[in-house]
Amino acid sequence: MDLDSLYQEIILDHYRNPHHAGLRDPFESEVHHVNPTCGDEITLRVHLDDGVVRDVSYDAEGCSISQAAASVMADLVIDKPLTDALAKHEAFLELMQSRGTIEPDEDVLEDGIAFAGVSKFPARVKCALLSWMAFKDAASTALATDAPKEDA
Amino acid sequence: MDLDSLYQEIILDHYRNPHHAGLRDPFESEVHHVNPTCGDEITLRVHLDDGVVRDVSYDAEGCSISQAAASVMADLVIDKPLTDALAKHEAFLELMQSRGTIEPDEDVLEDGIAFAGVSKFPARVKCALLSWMAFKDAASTALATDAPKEDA
Amino acid sequence: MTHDLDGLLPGLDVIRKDFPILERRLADDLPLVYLDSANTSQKPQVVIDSMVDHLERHNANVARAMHQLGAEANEAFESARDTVARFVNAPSRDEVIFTKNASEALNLVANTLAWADGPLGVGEGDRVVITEMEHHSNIVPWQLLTQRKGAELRWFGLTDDGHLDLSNIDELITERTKVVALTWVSNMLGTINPVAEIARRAHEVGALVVVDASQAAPQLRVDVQAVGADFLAFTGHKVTGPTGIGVLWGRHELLAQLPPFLGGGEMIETVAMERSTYAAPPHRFEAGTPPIAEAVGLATALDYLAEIGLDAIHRHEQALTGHLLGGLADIPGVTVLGPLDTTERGGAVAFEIEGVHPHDVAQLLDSRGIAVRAGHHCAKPAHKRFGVQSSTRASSYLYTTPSEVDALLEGIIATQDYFKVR
Amino acid sequence: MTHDLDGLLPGLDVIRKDFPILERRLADDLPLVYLDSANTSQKPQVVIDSMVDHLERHNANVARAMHQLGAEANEAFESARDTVARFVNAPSRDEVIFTKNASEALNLVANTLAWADGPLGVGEGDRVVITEMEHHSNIVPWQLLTQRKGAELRWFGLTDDGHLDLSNIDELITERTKVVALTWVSNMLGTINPVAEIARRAHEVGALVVVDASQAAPQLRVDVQAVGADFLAFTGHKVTGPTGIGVLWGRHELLAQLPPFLGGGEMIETVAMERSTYAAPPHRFEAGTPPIAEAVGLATALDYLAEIGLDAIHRHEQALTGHLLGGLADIPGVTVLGPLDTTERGGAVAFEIEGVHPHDVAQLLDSRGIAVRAGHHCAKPAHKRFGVQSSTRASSYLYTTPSEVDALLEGIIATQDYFKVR
Ligand SMILES: Cc1ncc(COP(=O)(O)O)c(C=O)c1O
Ligand SMILES: Cc1ncc(COP(=O)(O)O)c(C=O)c1O
Repeated sequence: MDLDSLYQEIILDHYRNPHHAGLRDPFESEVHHVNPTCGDEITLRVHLDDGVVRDVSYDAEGCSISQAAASVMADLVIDKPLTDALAKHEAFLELMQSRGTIEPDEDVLEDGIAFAGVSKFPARVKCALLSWMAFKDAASTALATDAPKEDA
Repeated sequence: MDLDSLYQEIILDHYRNPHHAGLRDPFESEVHHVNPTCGDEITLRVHLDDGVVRDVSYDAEGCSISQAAASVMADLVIDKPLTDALAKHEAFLELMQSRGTIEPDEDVLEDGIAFAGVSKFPARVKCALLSWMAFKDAASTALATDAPKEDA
Repeated sequence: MTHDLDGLLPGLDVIRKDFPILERRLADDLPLVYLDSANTSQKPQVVIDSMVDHLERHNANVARAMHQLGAEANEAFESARDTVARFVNAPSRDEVIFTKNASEALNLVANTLAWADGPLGVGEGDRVVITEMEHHSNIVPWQLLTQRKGAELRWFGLTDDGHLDLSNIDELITERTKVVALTWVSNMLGTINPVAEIARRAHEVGALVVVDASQAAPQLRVDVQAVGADFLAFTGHKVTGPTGIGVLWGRHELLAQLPPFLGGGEMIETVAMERSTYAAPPHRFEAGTPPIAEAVGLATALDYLAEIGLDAIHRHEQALTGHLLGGLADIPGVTVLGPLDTTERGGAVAFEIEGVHPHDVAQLLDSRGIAVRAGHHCAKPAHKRFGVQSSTRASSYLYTTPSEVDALLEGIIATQDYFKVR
Repeated sequence: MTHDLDGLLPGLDVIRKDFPILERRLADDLPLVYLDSANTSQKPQVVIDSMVDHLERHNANVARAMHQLGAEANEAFESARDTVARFVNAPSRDEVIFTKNASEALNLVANTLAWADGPLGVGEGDRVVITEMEHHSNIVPWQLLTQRKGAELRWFGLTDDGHLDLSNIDELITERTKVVALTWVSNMLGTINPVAEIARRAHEVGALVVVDASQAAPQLRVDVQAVGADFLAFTGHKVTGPTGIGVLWGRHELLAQLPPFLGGGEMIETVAMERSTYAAPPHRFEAGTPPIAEAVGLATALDYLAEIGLDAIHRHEQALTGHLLGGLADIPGVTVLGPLDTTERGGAVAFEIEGVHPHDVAQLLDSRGIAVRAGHHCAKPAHKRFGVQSSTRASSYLYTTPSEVDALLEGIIATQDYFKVR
């Protein structure tokens, strides 16, 4: 079993020093997501402004994979237009469901490419997706608030 | 499979011409018993007087075994002291549970000995016992009514 | 008698070899003639083997286990859900709930509707409509629901030839009707009901449609979308799968609104001592360790049926049923309960023999190695409707041969002889 | 390390040969070290074979079938009930109800108490007492019951060393208390609770005692009379039996007073469209086709355990647990949750490794072929009580060897190395 492909150094680095962790103001929406199987939890806030993800802040409890994924996700989406952020989510989701068959695009996923190995461990895919699911959920709620500006 | 040991001529005779069938007055108690598995039913009345089973009348719907058993049972208990009737019930029950290992006592069970073969067909034992269970149930209710006299 | 009926499954001999029990010898070394498939079906070797392989090589608990065996067991269990979803043409795999049998599936719907707040809840003055030909498992849950909630239970009656009497449908299905629950195929009369048409009428008044497909799933192509059901239940042991497992399919939008059924492991999102939140469907409705090896066996069974083809199985059943109905019509003193036209019925045929009680019929047939069912077949009201307390029922399946039907016909004549009613 | 611990089962090598899965090779051709038996146990060949034999030779529906296969299946199913009754020392076989798992058994009690009229019914202002170490399956049913009926839910807290905190027992168990539901052995902490003593106290105020024996039945001698329970539940898949079956034992006098749980076939006395009457226990509580092949497998499993002897199994578990606890104490950075004294606990040991999340521990161990469980083990409140979100749990059983425990201990050290926390 190729453990090192799961626990890439980049993942362990993010795990030990998660980026953008902690809950911050301002935010338009806050969600709480749980992985019922294992109990991993994340509280996540999104601050949208004019269709751009201005901030993602979170308080997460979970394994190295889920913690590192939250950190990488925040890196990837903060200060990006929401459409780009959601496209990255799609790319990450596709990577996770690939069972190791996809070569990830570093231009799109940056440090996220380190998770390619996770896709070969089906039981861990949920860990890697928890924060992304929370982000998507929070963003769509925030979007409702942000909507007038976006239309403008 | 020894069908003829199940369907003894005596049984088929009782089936075709059941004794004491029909519901009659007077009676102290009436019960309705069902075999939930197959739906066989019996409504049965008991008339007790001074500790003696004066009458057992019934309306039964069911297979040859259950119908014949009701007929034989009525023959056996009518005009007998209740204690004797219940002893016959015990003897019949024991015979039914014997899986063909008991030689029945004709002095006690009379035509009931024809049911010895039934005990080798576990699925049919319930049929043979339905009317006896109803009798026991009805008799114990009737006994409550009859009690003062018995004490006297 | 002829053995080359039109519509029989090609390779019937080979199919029979799939079922080890068909080689059983009974008392007096008689071969088994199993005509009780509507009660429970026999299992092909491949179903048994898949469960054995699971237990011997992949056994672990699901959902919770992180290790390799756990991943294998989980994969096997969840892919069984995919198989079921395909089998009933469900729009989403998350609409497939594993229960312990069809009865639990129907009770699940009745109970969650009793507990639901809001528009789905069944309460005082609401009406639930069933039919007089239901199996007890599609009667008692609705009696309990309506009694507990002060709602009203009504039902479609039956015509003399064993169909639903739809003449008063406008009176039964009204604005007050919240649920219409009915069987697709009767387990006693064999009748195939016009479920899609009734579902359409029920939906016009906003009622939910619960279809009991326990007898349909073994022999008809089940397409939940085509039939227009809101919920549909069937049971593993009648589709060549194991006991201990049943299926409830429900429309996701409805499942998402329903409260939990049983509480416990797997069905939660998070638990605190004071209160809990619940997982999304289907897990919300699957409390505790599910029937894992059974799901594996069920998936194998459904794949087995799909490979042979449900349309081909249905044709086979029709051919045999036609042969049986024809033979019964030729025996004086035998009356069939239910439709006589094979295009309107499934492969269960209930009948009476004048002068011989069904138990005695079954006993006589059993002494010849022929297994049929005698009794009320968990359909007392339908028996009552036809003025009988019980009946004898012969039911074929994909492994049944015309010569087995012939054996039954001969057995019936022998029964009449034995009891001297001929 | 020593392999001749006191109390190990004699002939452990032979016992291991009974379990085909123990020969499984995992990724990298590693042997399986299965330490997740509290989650689900592995199955001996004899259990698998008994189910195969049933399916290949005796399969039929029960209760209803008059034919030879039906009689055989019924006999097998009902004699499984006798076996269970013997296993728990039930005064009567009619007190044994087959459910789909332990969760259903516990929900059955909670639901029928919710629906019961008269003195057994739980209603507004009544109190139900549970404990903070319950499995979700013995929490959520009582939350649902008390919420639905306006009753009050209270619970025993836990001491720091993982025992029930009984200091406020007089405040918790009062005249208002209708039900005390608790686990005999904790699936997370391993704690063995003084159930008989608590049952005595509960009975003083007339409360009913519901014992969750899911973790006790695999490893302790269960005697429902000695323990003084009113209801007791356990699950087939943890006692080397199959999935899809559980057991509820209940005192007959109580079962006789309770209303039905699920409605359908088998649980009725008679059915009319307007209303139905119900069968006596146990059938009243077994709606629909029961888990027949599963009952056969369960009976074989219980006979298998009884033959080895529950006392011997318990000693074996204690020996291994002592060995594991000793080993864990020697590894810096490892903390055990639950009692450290083997005489007070069962064979499930939950622990934490400082600096490594349980999922990562389980993943590392899995890469060495060692199967443990990581997560909240369906006991979130107990984890919260100890300030942790999840833990790693190793659980042994009668087939576990001391070298497997050694492999775990080495694996833990390797985990610490891998994550550089040593
Ligand atoms: C203490 C305890 N209670 C109840 C259960 C539930 O058992 P099941 O999932 O088989 O219903 C379990 C096991 O998961 C358990 O460990
Ligand atoms: C029409 C119908 N509905 C429901 C059931 C109940 O199925 P189960 O006993 O598996 O719950 C049956 C079979 O017994 C049936 O024939």
